[in-house]
Amino acid sequence: MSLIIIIFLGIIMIAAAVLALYLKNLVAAIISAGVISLLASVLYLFLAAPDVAMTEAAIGSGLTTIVFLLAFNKIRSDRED
Amino acid sequence: MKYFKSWFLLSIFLFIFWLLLAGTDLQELIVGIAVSILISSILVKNISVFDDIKISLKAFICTIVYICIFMVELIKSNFDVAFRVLHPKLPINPGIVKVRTELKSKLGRIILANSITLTPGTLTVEIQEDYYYIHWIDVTAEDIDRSTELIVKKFEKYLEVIFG
Amino acid sequence: MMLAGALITFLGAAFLLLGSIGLLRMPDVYNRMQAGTKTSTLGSILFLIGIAVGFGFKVFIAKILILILFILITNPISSHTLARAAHFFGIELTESTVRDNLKEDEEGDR
Amino acid sequence: MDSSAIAKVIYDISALMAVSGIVLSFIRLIKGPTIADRAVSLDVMTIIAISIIVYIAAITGRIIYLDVALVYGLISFLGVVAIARYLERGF
Amino acid sequence: MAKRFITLLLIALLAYMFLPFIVEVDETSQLNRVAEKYVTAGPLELGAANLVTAVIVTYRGLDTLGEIVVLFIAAVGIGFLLRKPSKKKIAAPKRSSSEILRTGSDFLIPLLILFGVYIFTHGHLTPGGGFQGGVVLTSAALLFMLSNTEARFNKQLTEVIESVSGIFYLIIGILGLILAGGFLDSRFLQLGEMGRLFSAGAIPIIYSIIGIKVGMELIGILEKLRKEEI
Amino acid sequence: MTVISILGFILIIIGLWGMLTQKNIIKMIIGFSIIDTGLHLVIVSIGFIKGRTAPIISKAVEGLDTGKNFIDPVPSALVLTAIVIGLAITALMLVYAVKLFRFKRSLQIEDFEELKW
Repeated sequence: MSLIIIIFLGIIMIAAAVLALYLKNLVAAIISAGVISLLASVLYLFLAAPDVAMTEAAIGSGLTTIVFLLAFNKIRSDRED
Repeated sequence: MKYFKSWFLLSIFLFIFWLLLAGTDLQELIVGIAVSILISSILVKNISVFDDIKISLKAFICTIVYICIFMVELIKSNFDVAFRVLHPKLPINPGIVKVRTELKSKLGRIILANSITLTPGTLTVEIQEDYYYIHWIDVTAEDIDRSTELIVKKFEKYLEVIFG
Repeated sequence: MMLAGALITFLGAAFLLLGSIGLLRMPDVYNRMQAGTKTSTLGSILFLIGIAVGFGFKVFIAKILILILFILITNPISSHTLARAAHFFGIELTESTVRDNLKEDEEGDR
Repeated sequence: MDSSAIAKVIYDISALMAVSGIVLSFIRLIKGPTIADRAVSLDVMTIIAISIIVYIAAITGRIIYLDVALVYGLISFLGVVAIARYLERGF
Repeated sequence: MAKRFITLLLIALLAYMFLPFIVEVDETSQLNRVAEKYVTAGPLELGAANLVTAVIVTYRGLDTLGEIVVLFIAAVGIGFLLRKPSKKKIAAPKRSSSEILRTGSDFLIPLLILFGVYIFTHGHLTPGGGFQGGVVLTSAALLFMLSNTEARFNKQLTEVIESVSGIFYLIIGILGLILAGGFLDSRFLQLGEMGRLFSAGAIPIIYSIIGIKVGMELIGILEKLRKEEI
Repeated sequence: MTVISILGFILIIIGLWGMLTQKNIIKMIIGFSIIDTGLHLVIVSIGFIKGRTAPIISKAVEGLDTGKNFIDPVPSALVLTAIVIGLAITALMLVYAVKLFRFKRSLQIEDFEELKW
């Protein structure tokens, strides 16, 4: 049962990784990269590592996305003047 | 003294939250009281949400009635979405309409907006002063009064009692 | 007891699945948001309550209450913020849209 | 077959349905013409993932896993709000 | 095209070289000796219910100290790179957040701070800890930033809190050296009853300090990245 | 679990491919973070032992022999700290990217030819 869930999530993660590299829009690529971390933190629970799952959920999917968006904001406001 | 009510309610709220998180061990209780009083003392000047709560029997009864109505509406909205999604023709007739509210308190307005978002076929898009702009999946009313009647009124009369 | 919990969970999972189907079928971002928000809120609440009922109500209920509270507060807020941003960003409504009072008002201001 | 075994099977089926919900919303993330569509799909995916985390906590019998679900729900809300504020130039 | 082909070849070679290590990881059914020692002796020696915390805070405490130093250096590096203002003077007007988000964040920020405190004080009992708790504190600050466009954090205050907690971390480490077995040894306080809040010696205190320090450092990084007039 | 370590390996390969072939600096940083995630998955899956549970003593595992029922805590601890460092490194790289953009008004790697040989 858990194996089926792991395989499903793994396929989505690989697709999200490819998508993150080949999407033209950078924000969309960031969202896609966030999905990888998001599902990785579910997988850590299957590996019996809840500490790592918590850290990955907090940092990998949340803060990394936000740091990327802050950098994009800087680039966007530079580009406009 | 001005902040006392807000401070007190915030502390109680945080402490209940801590109890749900940590359980009722004696050591947890001590730390929980200390932490919730500390946090509410630091933040009390910046947070004005808790001023609006009225404490009375009538408000309490209205809260319970409101929660029941909200639950029924939430379930109805889910079956509504299920019907629209599974219907082969996708019966939608969407549009953004404008409605008016009489609520003044901040907490009442946010609860009204969240309730509108979670009830059948409506989604709050923008708030400007007394007007809510609502995305409606099946526009049936023509003017502002009629849509206010249909979307807002069923919640507003209870929220008015609870928050004023 | 466990069977009752399982049935509640099943209902919740059905709503979650319906929400995803709605996400795929609806024609524009606002309608998708409607389908997604409502079903994911009620669906996840039912899913969690079903698990609490089936696997021991006393141990699970405290944290699950907090989770439900979080979901009920944050889910409508995030979808409202997103809808507002999408409208500001200029994402068009679908062709069958009847009217758009917000756009009219914003253009009236200018 | 007694009732608890049937219940276990129904729980498993529900988890599978939730996972297929994630797959379907991911298809919207692939197709989604605008960023807002993708953000909506991310939102739905995180809520379903919370449900799956709680399911894992239940079947392994470790209640402490629920803390992970709490952090998860909170931070994903922030991510969606950040994307929305970026779109409407609010940083 | 040739470049791309060479890259593909290189990666294929790499995959061929390293795949056996990944696939043929022998699925052991035994812990190795170090882990065995940590797992069996940890609860008795340190009284910590969460053994990952025991490894991070005490057994591998020096590694954690080094990691905090790396985080600090990264924050300093970011500050150094962003110190020069660009030529632009007037930032574009920002769109303010909606009323719902502002009220909702008023409601959520105390909850988030309390939740962060819960996570880093219960690091020895639940899968939380200083790093996760620090991130949750940061997320409370971030929600504040997202809902109030013109709000600024007091830079001096965050830096002072960060440095003070860093100094306290070192002091506790040295206390462990004097009163117990070694640097960052947590056993100079009572071990207490396992599973309750005041247990596991100094581990909750050390992890709380780490949590506050990490939170302030991350807030500093985000604040530096957000300022528009740099 | 072998499945997850293979998955992590595939993620590493995809990230490496992206870092080597993409022309946009931001895409390179995304490739780096994909490598990061894959590497962490591989390390944690090495510490996993089938049929064992998380190394946290609570009511569910009270009275059991810890040496026979817990997984290896060391990889979890290592990865936990590595994730935090990964965030700091990503932020540093992004700040460099912003600086490079200010310098050349471009994010494409072909435009930076000062150090080309």
